[in-house]
Amino acid sequence: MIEFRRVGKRYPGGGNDAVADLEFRIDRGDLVVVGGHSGAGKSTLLKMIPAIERPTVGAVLVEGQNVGALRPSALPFLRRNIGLVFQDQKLLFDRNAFENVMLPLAIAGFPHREAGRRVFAALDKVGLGDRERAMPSALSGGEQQRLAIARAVVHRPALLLADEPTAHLDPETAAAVGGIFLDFHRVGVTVLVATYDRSLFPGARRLDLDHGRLRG
Amino acid sequence: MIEFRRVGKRYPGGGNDAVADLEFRIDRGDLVVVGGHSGAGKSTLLKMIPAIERPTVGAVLVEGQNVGALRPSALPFLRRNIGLVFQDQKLLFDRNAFENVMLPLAIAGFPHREAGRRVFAALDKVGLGDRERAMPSALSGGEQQRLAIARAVVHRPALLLADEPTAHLDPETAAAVGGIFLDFHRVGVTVLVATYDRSLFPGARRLDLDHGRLRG
Amino acid sequence: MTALARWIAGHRSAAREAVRRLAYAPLNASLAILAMAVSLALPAIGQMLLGNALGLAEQVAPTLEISLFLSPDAGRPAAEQVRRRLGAHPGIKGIRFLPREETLARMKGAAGLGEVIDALPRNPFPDAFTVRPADTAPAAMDALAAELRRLPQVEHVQLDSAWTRRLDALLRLGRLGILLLAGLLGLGVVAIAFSTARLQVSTRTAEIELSRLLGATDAFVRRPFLWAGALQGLLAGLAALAVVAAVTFWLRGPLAEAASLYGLEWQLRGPAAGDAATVLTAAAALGWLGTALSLRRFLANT
Amino acid sequence: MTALARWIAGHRSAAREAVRRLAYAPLNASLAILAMAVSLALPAIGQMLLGNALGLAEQVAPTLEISLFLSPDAGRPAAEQVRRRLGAHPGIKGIRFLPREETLARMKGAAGLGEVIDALPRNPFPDAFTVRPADTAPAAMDALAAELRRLPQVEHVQLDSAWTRRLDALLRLGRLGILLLAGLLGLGVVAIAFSTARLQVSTRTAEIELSRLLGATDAFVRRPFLWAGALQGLLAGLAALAVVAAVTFWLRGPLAEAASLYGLEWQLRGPAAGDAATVLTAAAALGWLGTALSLRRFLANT
Ligand SMILES: Nc1ncnc2c1ncn2[C@@H]1O[C@H](COP(=O)(O)OP(=O)(O)OP(=O)(O)O)[C@@H](O)[C@H]1O
Ligand SMILES: Nc1ncnc2c1ncn2[C@@H]1O[C@H](COP(=O)(O)OP(=O)(O)OP(=O)(O)O)[C@@H](O)[C@H]1O
Ligand SMILES: [Mg+2]
Ligand SMILES: [Mg+2]
Repeated sequence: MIEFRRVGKRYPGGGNDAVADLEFRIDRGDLVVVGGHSGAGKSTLLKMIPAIERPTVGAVLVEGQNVGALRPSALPFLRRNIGLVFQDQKLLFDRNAFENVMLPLAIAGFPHREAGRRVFAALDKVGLGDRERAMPSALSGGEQQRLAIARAVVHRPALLLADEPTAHLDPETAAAVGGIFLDFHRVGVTVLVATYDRSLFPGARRLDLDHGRLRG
Repeated sequence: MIEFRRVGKRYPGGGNDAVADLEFRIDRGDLVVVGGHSGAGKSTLLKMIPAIERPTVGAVLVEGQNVGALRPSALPFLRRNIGLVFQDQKLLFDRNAFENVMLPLAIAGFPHREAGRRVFAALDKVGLGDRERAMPSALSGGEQQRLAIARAVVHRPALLLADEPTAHLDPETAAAVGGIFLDFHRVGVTVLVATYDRSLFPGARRLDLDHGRLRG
Repeated sequence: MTALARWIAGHRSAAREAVRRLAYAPLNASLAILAMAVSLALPAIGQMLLGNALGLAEQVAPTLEISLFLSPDAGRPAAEQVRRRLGAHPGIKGIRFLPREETLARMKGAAGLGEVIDALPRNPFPDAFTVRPADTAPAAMDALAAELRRLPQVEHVQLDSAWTRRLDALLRLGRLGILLLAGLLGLGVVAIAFSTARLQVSTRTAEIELSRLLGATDAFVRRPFLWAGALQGLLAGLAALAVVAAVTFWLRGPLAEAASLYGLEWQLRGPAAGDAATVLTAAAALGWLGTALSLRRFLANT
Repeated sequence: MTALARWIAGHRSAAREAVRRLAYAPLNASLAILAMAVSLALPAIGQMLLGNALGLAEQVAPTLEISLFLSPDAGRPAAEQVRRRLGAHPGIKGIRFLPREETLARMKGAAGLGEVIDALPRNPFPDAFTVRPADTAPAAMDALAAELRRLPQVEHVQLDSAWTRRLDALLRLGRLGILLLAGLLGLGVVAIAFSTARLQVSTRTAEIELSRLLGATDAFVRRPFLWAGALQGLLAGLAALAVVAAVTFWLRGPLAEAASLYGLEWQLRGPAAGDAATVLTAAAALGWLGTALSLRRFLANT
């Protein structure tokens, strides 16, 4: 499903390669944990899959498509099939929890009724079932993170990319959230998680980065 | 130095008390770890010390002053002596790393030259000595977090409040950052850290929250 | 869903979202609307005054006349003949005959001349005509006067060409002034519409960026902004019309008074329905356009 | 550091920061400056035209005259006596004597009257004066005319009161128009200055909030905004003056031509140095004020 072919990325103005020589394949339904020290290139790797960043060398293929070469008008259709948890969460602070989770459904043009049901289901799943009218600024750090996760899964994407989704969660809540990802994995969704907490995903395949290169 | 007297806080619009019945004392030079599940009230507790939030009942005393009752014009002088690491970091994305760390010194009216020296020293301490011209958006999640820590310590405050300062750091980097807090503790600075990673601060005093109340 | 139904549903929810945004920051929206309304109101007032001035000019036009004095010896039949020739002339819109007896009586009434006239042995005044030319441009009036001068029995043709030149200069000046005003304020409207849209875009950068990351098309991002821009323009247009109506109401009294001093029965009229519709359409279009320009810059940069 | 040195250092760095901010978003800044400049330019142009109109009125004022006709039997000595009394009158600014011989010669020149005058047994015209009243208000002129009517040997006093009323009505209309324009555009300037400041504040909300959390005083937060606002106002004022200069240059030709048709030698002058200074000061003050109002709202809410 996802293939990296000798992928390298150097940010404009950055002195070193953020990632280099990445070569691997991820099959449909895989569960992969991306590891490595701070600044190793985990976020960069994840961002190249929905073409948020494009490789400077090599090619990233998703379902056989070279996403780094996609026309801008083709990007929306790639991205609508992906669920994204951003490291900095990217919640909209002038929208309440419900509206934040609604956004991917609005973008995909879901009918209103059906969308509402899905939003409630997703909020329930992350333990925010009674907070749908709260603004993000009225949520604790961990609650905000769970809101971001609800938004990533609400449209039931075929591919889930999560960048440190449990950073702000206590061990118990983190385990519960990890369980959500495992559930999606179980029903056939491809899941990539960048995290330091490997214990949450026992048996997952590991991609460990060290200064931008795959280890081992 | 810090005293909570039967402190409770209910946010406007919030159904339950975020914290309740908090009663404790922290002496000058103490090192305290605040723990508890997501939504337990850790951030709320920390925010009441620099009067970012005010208690709805009880009193928070800092150096004998009831900070919840301070006039707005007295707040700046309270806050300038505190180093703050926010859970959401609050970096300025239109300023580079140097300027971000410079901000507390500019606010305190430090002479330009001396301020510059201090900024470089702080950036060095968190391992960003060569990134002073990078914009925050060009930093990885963990690098951003370290930048926020540099900003919190650059003016050498007598009191350090850090809300999950190692959430986005790999275990090694987290240990190094934990070491910074321990260093400050060693030279007499009072340190309060909200974190799930208690192993970083061995021997620290613990305040554990459960649904807004102190445990044990 | 068919493609059309999907398109309509998209616009419906974009319009809802636009209203929500305006209501969310009512002060910002009102300020922008106010600034645009002021800029729209001035040309609208200018247009209204111009329309009224044209109507007034129609009424005042008779003062652009040419006077024909016949020779004092010409009798009534000769005068009748001249009148027929004038009546048949295509360049002449109206004729007024001024018999010599009437002129004499009028001169007697003039201050300080009564005694003089009484002392005269006979009526020294000739029969006269005043004609209204169809074309009141200075050059056309000069040509017509020259032609009339060649008529038999016509001794003197008088044309107040200095006056027509003055009126012409005034009109040119007025047009220049309105041009200037329209130019300046057009600039102002464009600047305000554009920067209002920028403000709205800039307070929603995070939302736009996130939407694109989540797979929104440019059209999806653009739609609510365009609706909001057009809506804001429309409201500004309505406000501008209200200002014009207030100005009409306020100026009507003094202007009618001034006109009556010139012997004119004349009342200021408000803008015509067509003009009002034009203002509203232009306002909405401007709001839309400024927003579209702003968005193009922004979306190209991200 | 002394308190003063600290204060100055604070303002120095705030001013530096303000310039940095304007340079950081040059398009935003230019748009705001442009919109403000347009709104400032119109009243400035109005002021410039009004100043010129007043100068022109001084020149045209002599047409506001009262004519005195002596009795035809009054001799030169009687006329001389009247002239002395007129000269001593405090309500009279100037006198012109019109001897009866001159009037006769002029009347002969008038079209169609040569023959008539030649037929007269004697000069039917009286000696006459035209006087320029100090106060040209219609009521004052009426009173003066009534007083002059009572002088010995004065047979007729003529006062073109219809004309003075017309002029008065026109002047009132002009003032009303300028008032209207100034009111509308004043509103526009305030709206633009305020919303520009809002834009600048709203793009820096995060910075303001963070600064306060880190112990910034309100003054520290406010200073760079106020400097930026005043600076932007100043630049808008300069742009407005440039527009006024361009307009002066552009209108000078046509206006001088129009004036020459009325026999006036007159040239449009640009704004006086004092007026220019006023525009700049007002512009900077408005920019500062709009920003201060905006900040007050914002800082009170957070
Ligand atoms: N501004 C606010 N308005 C309303 N409720 C709030 C607000 N801030 C926090 N809360 C609520 O108060 C409770 C405590 O929040 P707090 O942020 O203190 O938790 P926390 O212990 O820091 O959690 P986390 O580890 O997830 O950051 C939570 O239930 C949260 O939803
Ligand atoms: N937009 C950018 N411009 C320049 N350099 C960048 C940019 N984004 C990331 N980098 C650099 O690329 C390297 C890898 O960054 P990346 O965000 O992929 O790391 P990471 O593994 O996610 O780290 P963390 O765990 O701290 O989030 C870092 O050195 C970072 O400074
Ligand atoms: Mg990262
Ligand atoms: Mg918290």
